[in-house]
Amino acid sequence: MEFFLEVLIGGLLSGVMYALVALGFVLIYKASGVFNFAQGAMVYLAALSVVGIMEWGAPLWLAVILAFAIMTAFGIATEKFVLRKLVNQPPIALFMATIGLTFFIEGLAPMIFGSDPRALDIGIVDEPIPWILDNWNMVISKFDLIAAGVAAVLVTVLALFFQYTRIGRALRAVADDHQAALSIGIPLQHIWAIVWGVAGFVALVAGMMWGARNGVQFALTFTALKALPVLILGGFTSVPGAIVGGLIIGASEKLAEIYIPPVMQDLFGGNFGGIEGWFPYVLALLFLLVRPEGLFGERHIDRV
Amino acid sequence: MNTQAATAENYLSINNIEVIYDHVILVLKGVSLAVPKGKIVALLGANGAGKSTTLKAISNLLRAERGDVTKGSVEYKGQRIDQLSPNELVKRGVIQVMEGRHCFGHLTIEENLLTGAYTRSISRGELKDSLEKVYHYFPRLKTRRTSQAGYTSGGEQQMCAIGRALMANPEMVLLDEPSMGLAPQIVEEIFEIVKDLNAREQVSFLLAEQNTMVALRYADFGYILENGRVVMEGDAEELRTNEDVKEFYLGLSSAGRKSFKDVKHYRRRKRWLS
Amino acid sequence: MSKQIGEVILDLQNISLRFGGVKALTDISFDVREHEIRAIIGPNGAGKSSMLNVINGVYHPQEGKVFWRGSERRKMEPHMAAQQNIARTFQNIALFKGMSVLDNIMTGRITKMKSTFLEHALWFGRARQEELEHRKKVEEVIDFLEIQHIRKTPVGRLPYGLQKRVELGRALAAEPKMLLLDEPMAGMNVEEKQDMCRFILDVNDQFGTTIVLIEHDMGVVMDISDRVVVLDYGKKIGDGVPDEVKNNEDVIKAYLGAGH
Amino acid sequence: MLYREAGQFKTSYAADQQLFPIRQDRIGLLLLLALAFVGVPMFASEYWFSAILIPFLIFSLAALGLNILTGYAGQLSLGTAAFMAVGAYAAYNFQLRVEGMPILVSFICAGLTAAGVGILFGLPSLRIKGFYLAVATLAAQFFIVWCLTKFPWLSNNSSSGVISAQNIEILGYAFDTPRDKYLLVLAIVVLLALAAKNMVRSTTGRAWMAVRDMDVAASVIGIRLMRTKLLAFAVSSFYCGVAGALYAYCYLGSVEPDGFSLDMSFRILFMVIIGGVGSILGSFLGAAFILLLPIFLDIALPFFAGLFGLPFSSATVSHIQILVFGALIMFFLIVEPHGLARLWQIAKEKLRLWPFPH
Amino acid sequence: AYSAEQFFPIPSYRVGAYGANGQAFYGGFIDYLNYVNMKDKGVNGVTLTWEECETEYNNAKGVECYERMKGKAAQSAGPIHTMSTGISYALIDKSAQDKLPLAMMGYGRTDAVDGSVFPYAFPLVTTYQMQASAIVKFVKDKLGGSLAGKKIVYLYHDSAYGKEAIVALNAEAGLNKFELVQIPVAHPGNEQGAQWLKIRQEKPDFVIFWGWGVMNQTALKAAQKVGFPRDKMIGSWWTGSEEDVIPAGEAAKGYMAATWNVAGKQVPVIADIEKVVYGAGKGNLQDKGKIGTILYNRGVSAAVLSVEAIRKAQDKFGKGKAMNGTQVAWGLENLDITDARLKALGATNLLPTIKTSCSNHEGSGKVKIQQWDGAKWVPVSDWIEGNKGLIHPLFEASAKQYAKEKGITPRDCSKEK
Ligand SMILES: Nc1ncnc2c1ncn2[C@@H]1O[C@H](COP(=O)(O)OP(=O)(O)OP(=O)(O)O)[C@@H](O)[C@H]1O
Ligand SMILES: Nc1ncnc2c1ncn2[C@@H]1O[C@H](COP(=O)(O)OP(=O)(O)OP(=O)(O)O)[C@@H](O)[C@H]1O
Ligand SMILES: [Mg+2]
Ligand SMILES: [Mg+2]
Repeated sequence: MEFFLEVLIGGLLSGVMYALVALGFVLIYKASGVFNFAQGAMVYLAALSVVGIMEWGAPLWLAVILAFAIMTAFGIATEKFVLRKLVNQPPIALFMATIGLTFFIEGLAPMIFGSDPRALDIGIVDEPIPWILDNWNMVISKFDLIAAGVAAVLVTVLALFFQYTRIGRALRAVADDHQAALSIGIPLQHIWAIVWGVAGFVALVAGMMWGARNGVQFALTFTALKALPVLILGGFTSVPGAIVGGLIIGASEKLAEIYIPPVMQDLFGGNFGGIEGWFPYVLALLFLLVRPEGLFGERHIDRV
Repeated sequence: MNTQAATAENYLSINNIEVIYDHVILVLKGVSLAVPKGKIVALLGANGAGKSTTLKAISNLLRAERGDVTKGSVEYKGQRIDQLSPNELVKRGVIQVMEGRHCFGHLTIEENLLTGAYTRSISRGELKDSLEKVYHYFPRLKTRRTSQAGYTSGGEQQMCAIGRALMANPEMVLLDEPSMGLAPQIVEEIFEIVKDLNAREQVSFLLAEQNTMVALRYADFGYILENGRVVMEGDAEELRTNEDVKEFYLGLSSAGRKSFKDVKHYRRRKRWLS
Repeated sequence: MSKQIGEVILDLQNISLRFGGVKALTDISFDVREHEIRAIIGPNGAGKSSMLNVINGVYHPQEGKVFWRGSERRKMEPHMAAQQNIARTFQNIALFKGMSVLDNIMTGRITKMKSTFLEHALWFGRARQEELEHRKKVEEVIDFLEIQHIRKTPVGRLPYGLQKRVELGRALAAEPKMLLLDEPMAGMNVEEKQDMCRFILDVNDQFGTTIVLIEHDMGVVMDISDRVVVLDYGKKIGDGVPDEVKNNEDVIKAYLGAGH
Repeated sequence: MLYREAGQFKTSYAADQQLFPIRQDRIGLLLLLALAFVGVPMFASEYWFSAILIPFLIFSLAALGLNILTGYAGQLSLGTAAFMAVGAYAAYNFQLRVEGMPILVSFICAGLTAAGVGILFGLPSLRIKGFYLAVATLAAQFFIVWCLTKFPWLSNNSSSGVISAQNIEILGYAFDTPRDKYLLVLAIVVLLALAAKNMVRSTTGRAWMAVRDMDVAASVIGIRLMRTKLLAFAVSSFYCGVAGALYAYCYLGSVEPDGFSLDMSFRILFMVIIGGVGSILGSFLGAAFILLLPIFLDIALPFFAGLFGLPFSSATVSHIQILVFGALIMFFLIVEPHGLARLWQIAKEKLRLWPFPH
Repeated sequence: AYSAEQFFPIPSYRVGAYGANGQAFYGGFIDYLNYVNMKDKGVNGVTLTWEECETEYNNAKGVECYERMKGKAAQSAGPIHTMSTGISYALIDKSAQDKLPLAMMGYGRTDAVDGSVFPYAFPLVTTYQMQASAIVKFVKDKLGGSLAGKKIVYLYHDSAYGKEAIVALNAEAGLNKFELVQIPVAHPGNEQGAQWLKIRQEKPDFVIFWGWGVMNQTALKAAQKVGFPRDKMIGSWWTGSEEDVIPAGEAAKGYMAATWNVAGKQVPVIADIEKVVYGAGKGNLQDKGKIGTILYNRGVSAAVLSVEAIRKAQDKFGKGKAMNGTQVAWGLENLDITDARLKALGATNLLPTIKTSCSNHEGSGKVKIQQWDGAKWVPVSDWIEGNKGLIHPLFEASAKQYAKEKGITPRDCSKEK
């Protein structure tokens, strides 16, 4: 039982880390109806900028600010040179463009900042909190708790932003119909630039947390793979969905990794571990069969 | 045939524009027209004549459909506007209601209307007033205010699209087939609204309309477009009494309105098309 | 007029349809006779399109019964309507945007084709023969609607009015027994409406197709329909021959307005 | 007026429904086929066969498969490589376990196996749409690859899950040189491409496209969504399965489950999108583009760097290569979001008018 | 003027998830070739030349690179190092057909140790299985000479690579009577929460760890998170480079890993390369800091063996001539690198001694265990050889099965000389 709880809590806390990445996807999907494949690469770029700039001698706070500037500039450039020219095109074309962007970043970022894996020290150690360990015999690290706090703040702010601001509403309009949004004077250009900027910021946060946790390196781009099932489970368009989805995926994947392989081993023989690669996807898939738009996603409207 | 040129101050004028879609499909072959301040101008013509294209060329929405204005210019209040973004245009008071409704399906009717006011920086109170004004014009929308637009009926969506444009407090509205799919009563109402805004707030209108009868009744001036060219233009009154217009666009023959049941299956060539 | 209005083929009894709190249809009954042109009119949002959706199985009413040729129809899927020879056009054009006019109309005949995908892959025997046969039929429809010149054009590029016509073509290609038309003339000028009326009347006349028509142009409705049903806020407020309906007080108040 | 159709009148529907109604296209294609079957084998070097032509054909086939599903039936899938893996492993097992099964039959069975798996993973598409479905197909991608590594029986108990393709022999003739393999692959790909073209221009294809463009309307006119979508999944997976078998047998020779990675699925998706969604020709153009561009950059960049005496290290060159690749993808999308096939079509339309502007 | 040239096709990778590893390895490899050219004017006057081709660690690209360079390699070819199991698998048949030597140092198809079936493939120095066996031997020493009743967790990348060692570990478990708990980690391995909680619950005496790329750092961090002591973890040689531990920061301190080449610039040849090659501004690395790292030195060690094979071949087939693939393969098959030879090369302790033969393409099977002290790798053992008697028969059986599947008639090694 104790072990079960420990796994559950550990899972929930890793789920928070997934949610951090998923948030970036949600932002851009909401603003343009496009699945931004480059989000993982942006996480990489952001984290790499921080360590890269620190290597040039800047202190952490300055590096973070500069990295934020880089991400913003990057967002604006993306809008100006790519997205603007693809307004009103089929979503798959935009999707593809974000893949192109992914390659672009994957080539550019290490060229500037070097491709060696590096450590990122943000001053929070990832060790069990002794008090909890002693009293409850459970490993929970301060780092994870802080990550959860950060995620909670981000989610709240973004959710409020979408629900209650003019821009939030405009974003949802843009996602529905680019051309109509243009026609009533929504400045698509600015909005996209802003959203990509914000997505860059979210990527920066995610990049720093993940970077501090696993080191800053190319593999940060793979964090996207962890975020996708979270995204479908929560619903592409929902900010709170990202966090709820993250928690569900995180917890169930960890529990599954512990409890399913032994069962399968009894059935088939052999070692069936390592199911974390597909389990979240299958879970999300099963879930979708019940709710095709995810937990909090917007229903697909087809009316004739 | 250039009869209008020197009337009132030309608010909006299009000079000899040519539009090509997809780099190869030539749609407008030199269209010129003008909308004087505070007037209602109707743009008539058969399917595919290029009405919608003309309107989109003005509001700069063509690029999103991979169309390009390759020749000519568009001026508004004496300034060229062909390079302005739609957002700039709306800020200057030029707004288009697109053909085919284009409501934001996932937003509620009210949210749709609110997005219409995006370009205006106004207080909550003013926003509310604008909203009320639209609801006043379209009471039906008020009853459906919390429904997602995607689930409302065709006519409700049409009202929503028009109402949304009105929320921007425009000076110049480009209306593309406003009457499409609306009940006759509402059609009349919409044109009354147009008249009303025109009279009270000096809003100018350029409307592409298939319902020629109504359009010419409310408009001050009309252009007839065929195959990407202006083939006829004149005061609404004048057009309404023109024999050709009567026959081809109003469905009236010398013997008055013919029943739809009795029209014969033949077509006379329009003289001006050869 | 040579046509003979026949038996009731479609009978709707006490249909009610709700979407959450929205009552789209409330306790509506009416019937359609064979070979007639039956118009449905009513203000916007009255529930006309929903009615058509009930008829061909896109919506499932919470209450009420539908009788098709005398027997009660249980819950049905949209594709079954097509098999029962009910074809339809849509208010918001629902053409297949990426396909040419010809292909769009060919899809209308899909229920009539029997060959399998393997035969298609080999382009052999029945597949090939069918393709030619149906192409001939489709060309007849194309000729009928006078859209020969745009045969190979992708429908997305067509102006609105022509798209409407193509959609009619797609429905006609199915050689339906019953044709449901949802505002087929919206966005057309008088001349085009005349053409459209001509097509509808011809179909009705030549093939005896029963037609259910939603239209806001009263001129058209009053001129060509045999019977008209009027809906308002999901309720039926009138039903009868055009002249009767035209003079019905409720109808005038709710829909026609004083102008008519 | 180089590309002129004027004067080519069709007097029968049969003539109008030919594969390539326009004479220039027909002649062009025949020339191309002649070149591929006769010209290339005479002149191409081994490098061209085994590093360019064979993978080009195989990836074209896979892209074609995906294009049927995504481009024609509108179901976005990110699991293509997994279906290829199914094909590869199925072919291997049929050869291994069924004594004397002709290799071509194994390939077909491999395709059928993949089709079965495809149908299974296609089932959710009845309810799930768009990007949701795309992400759901990732489940197939990861799950299948995992299964292949976890059930040793599938790889004949090889400790690492790697399988080595058996030798290819058809009617006593051993296909062991790159040229032989090229011809074999070419023949299969041409046949399957032809079949695909036939399918998409007939009822099957129209039903797919109808479902893609608007499924509610499609069902109202009598198309059974379930059957149509599942058929698309099956046919698409069949193509991918055969491609996978060819990948193992005619290209790499030995494959491991992890080789059929998500990366590969994406690469095939790029081919489809860059080439042209919903275009048979596009699948080939896309495959050529995505496959050849990096090779070209790999050769060209160091060359140019050398030309201008730029002091690029090998790492920098590699990075620039990826960067340029990404930039070019975006560039082509901006120029033509509907892909190379559309670009080609527009070029043809221009040629038709040429030298007059309109 | 004409002079003989020995060509090296180098399918390398410097971008992507493993790009950092590739940069160090191939940097070292090319630096050594350059060094030989600059210092000795090549091998007996034969200049070493090479061409690189980016594979991105991708099998298909690797094949393309191979095919592209193979034309040039037909005349003369140094051993091909792909540093990728996947690519080497894809090339194994092709290279045999083209008669080009394929080196797989510490990766690739391990049953190629049996040269009778794989005449052109060389899993040089040591293999995963021998390494696993050696690690078990080391752990056994650490735990006081007996493993009976102990528990060892094998935490591995769930791929062909990670699974290779399982047979060997199972065999060892049977022999030494310890309990082996296998815990796979799904690719890419950036999430190991569940695995480490499980390890915490299992309370093993040691964790043997087979990771690659990001999985390594993550494991170290996750171990820290659950409080598992790092000095009870031993990694394989692909989990024991600077690239693997530096990103984990403090968490990596005390962690041990196997290697067949030591790190550091104290190895004479490494120091000399820095002086000669980088002194002349001809170094391959952008970042000189990598000189002397594990992977850099590994690249040098690979180059040393390659050059030695060519030298050996020249001894037999003609000094001062470029060697073709078959000749180099013969050289690789007849390597005899003694301590003295290592010393002469300045490579003392860079590599273990190696003696290959037709039936043994591995030639050594020895590893050293090193420990990360927070700043550098420190060797903590001598060369340890795996249990050859236990492991090599496994290779032979596997190779036999392969030969059967492929219809290969094995060479008779007893007739080779
Ligand atoms: N996106 C497009 N791509 C290619 N051709 C187009 C496109 N949009 C419109 N066209 C073509 O341009 C011509 C004019 O179309 P437009 O929509 O302007 O006509 P319209 O007068 O508004 O017709 P309707 O009354 O039917 O709306 C038509 O022939 C149409 O085929
Ligand atoms: N799927 C749905 N979900 C929710 N509400 C719906 C749905 N379909 C229709 N409605 C509502 O039911 C009512 C009737 O809609 P319907 O489309 O039938 O109207 P209509 O008579 O066709 O109007 P119009 O003439 O404007 O097309 C409308 O208020 C509409 O908002
Ligand atoms: Mg129009
Ligand atoms: Mg309706």
